[in-house]
Amino acid sequence: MSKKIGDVILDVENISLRFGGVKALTDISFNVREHEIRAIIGPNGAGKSSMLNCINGVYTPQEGKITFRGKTFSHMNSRQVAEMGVARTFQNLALFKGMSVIDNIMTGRNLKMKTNLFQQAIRWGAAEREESAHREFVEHIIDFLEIQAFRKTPVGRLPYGLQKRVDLGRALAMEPQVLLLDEPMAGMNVEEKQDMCRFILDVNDEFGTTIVLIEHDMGVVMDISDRVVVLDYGKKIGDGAPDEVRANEDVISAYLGTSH
Amino acid sequence: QAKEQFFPVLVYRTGAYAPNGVPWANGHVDYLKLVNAKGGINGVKVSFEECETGYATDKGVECYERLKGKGATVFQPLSTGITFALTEKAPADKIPLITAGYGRSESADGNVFKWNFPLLGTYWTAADILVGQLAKREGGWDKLKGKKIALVYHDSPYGKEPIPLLQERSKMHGFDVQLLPVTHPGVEQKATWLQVRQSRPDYILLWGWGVMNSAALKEAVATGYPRDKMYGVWWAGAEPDVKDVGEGAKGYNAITMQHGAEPNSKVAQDILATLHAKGQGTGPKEEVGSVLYMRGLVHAMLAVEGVKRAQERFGKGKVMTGEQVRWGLENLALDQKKLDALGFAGVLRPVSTSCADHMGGSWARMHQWDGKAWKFTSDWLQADEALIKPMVKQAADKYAAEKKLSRRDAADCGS
Amino acid sequence: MFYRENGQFKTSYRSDQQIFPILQDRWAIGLLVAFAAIGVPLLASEYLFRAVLIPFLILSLAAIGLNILVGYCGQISLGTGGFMAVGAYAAYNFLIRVDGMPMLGAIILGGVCTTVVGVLFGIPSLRIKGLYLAVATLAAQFFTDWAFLRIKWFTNDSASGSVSVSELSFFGLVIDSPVSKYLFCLAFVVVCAWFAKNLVRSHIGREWMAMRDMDVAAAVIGIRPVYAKLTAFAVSSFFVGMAGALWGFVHLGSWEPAAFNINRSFDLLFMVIIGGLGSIMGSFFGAAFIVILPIILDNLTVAVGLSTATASHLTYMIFGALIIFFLIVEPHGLARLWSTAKEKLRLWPFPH
Amino acid sequence: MSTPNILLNVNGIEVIYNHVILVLKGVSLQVPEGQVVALLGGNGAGKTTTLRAVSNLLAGERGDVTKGSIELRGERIEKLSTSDMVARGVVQVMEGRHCFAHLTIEENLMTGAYTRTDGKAAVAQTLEKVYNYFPRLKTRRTSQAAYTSGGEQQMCAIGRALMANPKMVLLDEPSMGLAPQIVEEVFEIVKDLNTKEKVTFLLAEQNTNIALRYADYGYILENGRIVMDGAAKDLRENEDVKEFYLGMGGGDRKSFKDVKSYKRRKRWLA
Amino acid sequence: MGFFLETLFGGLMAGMLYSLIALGFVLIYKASGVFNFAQGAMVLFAALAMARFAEWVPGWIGVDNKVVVNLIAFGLAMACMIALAWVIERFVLGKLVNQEGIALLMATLGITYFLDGFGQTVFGSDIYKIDVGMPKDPIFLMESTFQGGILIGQEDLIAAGIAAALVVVLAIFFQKTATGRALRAVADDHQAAQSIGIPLNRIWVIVWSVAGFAALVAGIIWGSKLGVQFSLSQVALKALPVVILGGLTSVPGAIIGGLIIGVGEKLSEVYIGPMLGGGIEIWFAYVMALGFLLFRPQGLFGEKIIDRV
Ligand SMILES: Nc1ncnc2c1ncn2[C@@H]1O[C@H](COP(=O)(O)OP(=O)(O)OP(=O)(O)O)[C@@H](O)[C@H]1O
Ligand SMILES: Nc1ncnc2c1ncn2[C@@H]1O[C@H](COP(=O)(O)OP(=O)(O)OP(=O)(O)O)[C@@H](O)[C@H]1O
Ligand SMILES: [Mg+2]
Ligand SMILES: [Mg+2]
Repeated sequence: MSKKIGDVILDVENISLRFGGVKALTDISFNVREHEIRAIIGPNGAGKSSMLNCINGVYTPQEGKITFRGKTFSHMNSRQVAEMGVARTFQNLALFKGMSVIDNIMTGRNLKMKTNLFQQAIRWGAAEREESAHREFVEHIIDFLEIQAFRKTPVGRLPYGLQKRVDLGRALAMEPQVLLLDEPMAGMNVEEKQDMCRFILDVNDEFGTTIVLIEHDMGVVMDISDRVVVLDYGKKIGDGAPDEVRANEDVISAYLGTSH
Repeated sequence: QAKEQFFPVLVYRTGAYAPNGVPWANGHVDYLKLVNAKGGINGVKVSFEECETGYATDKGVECYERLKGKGATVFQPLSTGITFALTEKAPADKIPLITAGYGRSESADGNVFKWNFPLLGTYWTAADILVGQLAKREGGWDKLKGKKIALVYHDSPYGKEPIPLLQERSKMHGFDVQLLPVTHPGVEQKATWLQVRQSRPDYILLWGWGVMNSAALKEAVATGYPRDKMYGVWWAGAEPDVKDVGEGAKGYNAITMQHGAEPNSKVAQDILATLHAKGQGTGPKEEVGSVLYMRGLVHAMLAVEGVKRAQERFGKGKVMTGEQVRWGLENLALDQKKLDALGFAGVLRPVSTSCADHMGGSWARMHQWDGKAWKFTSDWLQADEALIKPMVKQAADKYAAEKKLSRRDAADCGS
Repeated sequence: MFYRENGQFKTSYRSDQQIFPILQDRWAIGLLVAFAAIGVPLLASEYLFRAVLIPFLILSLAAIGLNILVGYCGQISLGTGGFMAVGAYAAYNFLIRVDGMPMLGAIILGGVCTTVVGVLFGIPSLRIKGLYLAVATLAAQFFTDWAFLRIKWFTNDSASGSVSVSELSFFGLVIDSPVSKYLFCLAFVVVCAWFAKNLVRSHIGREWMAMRDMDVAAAVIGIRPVYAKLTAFAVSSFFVGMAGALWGFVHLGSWEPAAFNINRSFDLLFMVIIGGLGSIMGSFFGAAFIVILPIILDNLTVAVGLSTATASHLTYMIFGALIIFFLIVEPHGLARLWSTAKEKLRLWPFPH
Repeated sequence: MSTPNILLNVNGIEVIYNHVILVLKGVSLQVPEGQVVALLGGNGAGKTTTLRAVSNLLAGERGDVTKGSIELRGERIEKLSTSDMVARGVVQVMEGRHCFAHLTIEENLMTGAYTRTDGKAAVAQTLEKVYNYFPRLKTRRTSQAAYTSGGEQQMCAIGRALMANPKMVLLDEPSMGLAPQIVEEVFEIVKDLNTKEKVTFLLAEQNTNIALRYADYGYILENGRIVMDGAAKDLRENEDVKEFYLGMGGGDRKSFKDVKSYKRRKRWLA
Repeated sequence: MGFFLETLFGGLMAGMLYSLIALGFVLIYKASGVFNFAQGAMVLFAALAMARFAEWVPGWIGVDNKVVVNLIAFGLAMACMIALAWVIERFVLGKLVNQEGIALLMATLGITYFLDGFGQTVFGSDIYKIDVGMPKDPIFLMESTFQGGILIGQEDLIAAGIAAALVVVLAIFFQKTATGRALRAVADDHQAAQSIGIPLNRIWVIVWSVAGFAALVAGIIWGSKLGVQFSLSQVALKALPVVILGGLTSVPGAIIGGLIIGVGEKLSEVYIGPMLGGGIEIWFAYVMALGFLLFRPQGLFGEKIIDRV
């Protein structure tokens, strides 16, 4: 099935981010088109995660601006970004450890839940209906990610790989337009990576969700992404289709090494 | 039930106030043992049980409920906070409360506070006598004009009790009252004493409890405030308050609740002979006769005498109920002869209560710490009834109004 | 009877979202409440009511409130005693100053006032976290201790600063006997516990837990820290405030600020942690543990014939040791211990 | 070649978390001295748990070894503490980095040498060695660990373990979050230490491909049981392993784009 | 002016005394991530041990020389504190490795209860004296400049000196030595520290012993000021705002925090107190700490609280 890649939905222009003396990002620009899978790669400490953090308002870049669906901002708080339909997963798991899988994913629906405190306290009528409706949606995600068996387990007790799935589930629950994934496949074996790729492709296909993906597994990146940005020491050293990037000398020397 | 009159003993032998609570408890218990050793109350044996309150209100309430169930007929809460809470409960349970030398001052009005007995004196009488002493030292009430008296007090209902009276007196005689609260537990009083150094009051009244007293005296030493210008209430005038200040506290004065340290009194000697000699004493021998020990003992005696008086009316040799004990306490008539017979010669003055007067007398003396022991420095003193009576009545009326109570009528008084 | 969930299939999310999804649990709780409402009044003695059951119920309510803040939202508070005092004094003022104010109304309004104060003291939590916040909440404790002693208006100008209430009534029923007091508290607490349970399993509850577990991630999925934290402070204070009012009105009848001193705050924290952070049921366990254990120990040690002093020192030691013991056995509290036991029972007799 | 000494012998261990959750159901494995042994298996198979059991880090997770025995050079070690294990030369690199957040990278590395008694100079030498292995760490040496990137933290964790001059390293998912050439480097380091300094490795790895390339022997763990074991090169040729762990069912590597899930999955939007 | 200066000095001295107790908190927190509410109880316990041993020792060994007796008592009290540290590690902390901060905090409250009961059982619950020859008399400065001069307690001065010395030593220990580094590592992550072979049990015994030493010093100074009695454990409450203001993880912060709190609370009580009816210093100290925290949530010198995704 062919994807209809659309217009630019997210445009990052001249972003620079510093922490004291550390230049995490220097003058980075790139864009993301609707429905595409956009990969960001680069060596450790290149600034990939920082880039995502800038996009969804966790960090405030010193320079540059970000345009999302025609709206330009240099800083927004995380909630505003979330309201605009951007969700993300985290590199170092940021799940709610004490909560069950269901509850974790349900938090992803929070923006969509409207009942007030009093209705919730009484939990009759509206609150109950709302809860059930969202629960149903969440159960679909759980089925989809195949974590049914763990739905009531506190996530802290799950093995790492499953936690990654729950993280994805929580992001999916937001029904995002843009999904930022930070190394979703770290710590998985090939079979599991295949599954994960399947999930990502499915989301992308069927919802048309735009995906920004950070990943170190070149096999995955090359196979599923439409375009790739390469960062190194906070600078952009390559941008283009996977094959172009793979052929780029800078990228080879900085990141891929000779073995690939 | 066996023929025993049960006395609950609410004590605190642990925690912040243990150094003060322990001798009190020992004296109290020793006296009850002494009563038994002498054959009980007209043949009725005395039984008792201690309950540790730790000076905490909720534990006090628990103790009260527990010991009430065991047949208690009179309680002595030994804490202002517990007194307040029990004041609400006692009428329903028909158990009288003795709060000798503490509790709410207005509860001296038996017409409103039917079940409370602040025997021997309240904080208002204490404050009044103390101010009187200052007047005397200055050479008359009129000499107090323009003087400055600081009240260094425990920041709690206990510490605040004397304030209305002091303010009343200051209006009458034109002296200044400076209020210096010290937050519980009072281990750090530098700010207070800086203020003392700044305003240099002529006298300091110390209304502390526990460590606060000795800390205050030490700060007085450190700031050079003359100890002989400091006057403590009777809860700030015992051995634990000065013991480890030692020489530093020399000259410090305090009012007594009639008795002071009375190791030579007959009752103390009795206890030594009857109990301690046989190894049945409660605390260490040396403690017998110390100020707080004597206080515990006197308190026990009051309760026992209440029962004894009740027996006179309801039947000698019988176990009294709470209501009967209440009557006994309300009709106490401890004249000097009776007191002397009990071994309190020179320790106490007569106590006689009535329906209207639940205090039964407000005698007090002054004593002074000479560096090693407390020594009496005055003869018997008394508060000015004319001043205090109306204040008590007014406060009691306010309480009654709040509670929607009416004053007791003559019939009720007679019952 | 076997404790099994085999064969109980949930056919709707609604039924899976019940408070107690397992049938046996529902029965057990139903029976327990029924017993508490009918059986206990027939069996218990006055002492049990006044010294054990009533304080237990009221403190359970306060513990639920605190648990919402600490266990669910992760904001440690050492100022709970102070908030209880606010509830008690506010309710007192409503009762005496507003003509015809019913007791129930005063108690609820006391809770409302506490909510306001709680939110005020909660504002620093937006910036200060963890133990720093915990210590900082002592400001609330000491400030209220001071305010209710110093500001005469709160105590209706009582000379000593202590206040009292009398003639409690509830829709015309006079509440003075131990049984009626107990039933009143029971009803109050059951209703509040039900509200609390509903809240913590709704989306607001999940917001609180999300703040507790990982606040940055929570912000990224669109949870507003300000709203989540302040609602937790508000709801928590509301319950705590009402518990304070009940403590003053029903349990003590007359009180001074010392009735709500810092030890009360610590006790409540104990209850919440021993009972189980993030568990409504645990709040009850914790309250029972902290209220009843010292009483039992006191009685035991005295019964053994130790002197009061030794007995109470021993009580302290055993109490401290037991707290440590339970923390070691199960740092997540009695509630977790209970659910582990249930899990074992479910698997019994085949382990694992 | 004579069979090498068995350094570590895990014998039918069972591990239970929290008194109820049975995770390992009788795992046995041997690690011969001077070899690299890989422990493979999917998420939740129990790899981490096995390593924790060996290094005695279970207690902090409320886990218990309830059956079986673990021997190091013939000595039972279940009762020892983790620091005893380190003293015997066995160090674990924990999954998920676990750097000391407030310490700088260099301080992190230095704490790794806490148990060393061979003097400052030797420690400095090892530090230099670690910096040589991971030049990236040298540039970030003064940053607090919490503020370094995920990969840098991973390097820090590995480097820290090496600072102890271990005889045996338990590596838990060393490749996670590392850029490909660093992964390669890490395994080169493993090989280097293994051949030059005779360090024994037991590594839990998801990246089966690379693990089997560098390991001498492999165990495959599923659901708390060892389901297969064998020399690394044999495993690499095994058809099942190829299909499930190397993603090469039917010969060639399949594109991630094309893998159809063979497990029938319900479409979540249906 | 003279009075202002005197208040200021008074505040500084009081602050140093708080620092002494705050130090115990910081030590333990920095080295094990445990917020030790039992610090107050430890101060009391140490002081009780010191006071009672000083009372008993002459009877045991027949020596009456004050210096000798005090030294022996000090040694014995220190031995008690080390034993206590060992017991705490063995039976409490050792079993709570890797648990959340709040569980550890509660455990220390459990220790508080235990210690309170135990201390009073063994050593009694009366008031006892510690006499290490601290001068009690005030000295007056600048009597020529200000009427009445500026009063300073000699005892306070000595205490302040001791506190300052302790702080310097401990600060160096933490920043400059390998053990200090290991301690900080333990505070960050128990499990990781274990994994690289830091022997938690030994470390904890050491740290709690050092904290016990700090408690003993504090206990002696406060005890000779106040008399040794139960209320001594309450001074910990006065040290808490100091700890958070200075930063839970900073040894020098304990001193600076102490000075700020000390001065702030005395000035407020003396100058603002009378307007509000007095007794404000305790909550004022907390409010002041709160105010500072709003600007620096980790306290003035504390390590930044890290939350990173
Ligand atoms: N602390 C814990 N408490 C309870 N259960 C746990 C705990 N740690 C792990 N488990 C359970 O033990 C099982 C094995 O987990 P383990 O972490 O050993 O897997 P793993 O093979 O390392 O997986 P991964 O590759 O994802 O890291 C999992 O089902 C997990 O849920
Ligand atoms: N909050 C921060 N404070 C200080 N430095 C930071 C902060 N966040 C990131 N950095 C630094 O910025 C650089 C980029 O970090 P980032 O996490 O974006 O790398 P990355 O590309 O995601 O690397 P990896 O692949 O290892 O995850 C790193 O050197 C890191 O140390
Ligand atoms: Mg990253
Ligand atoms: Mg693992």
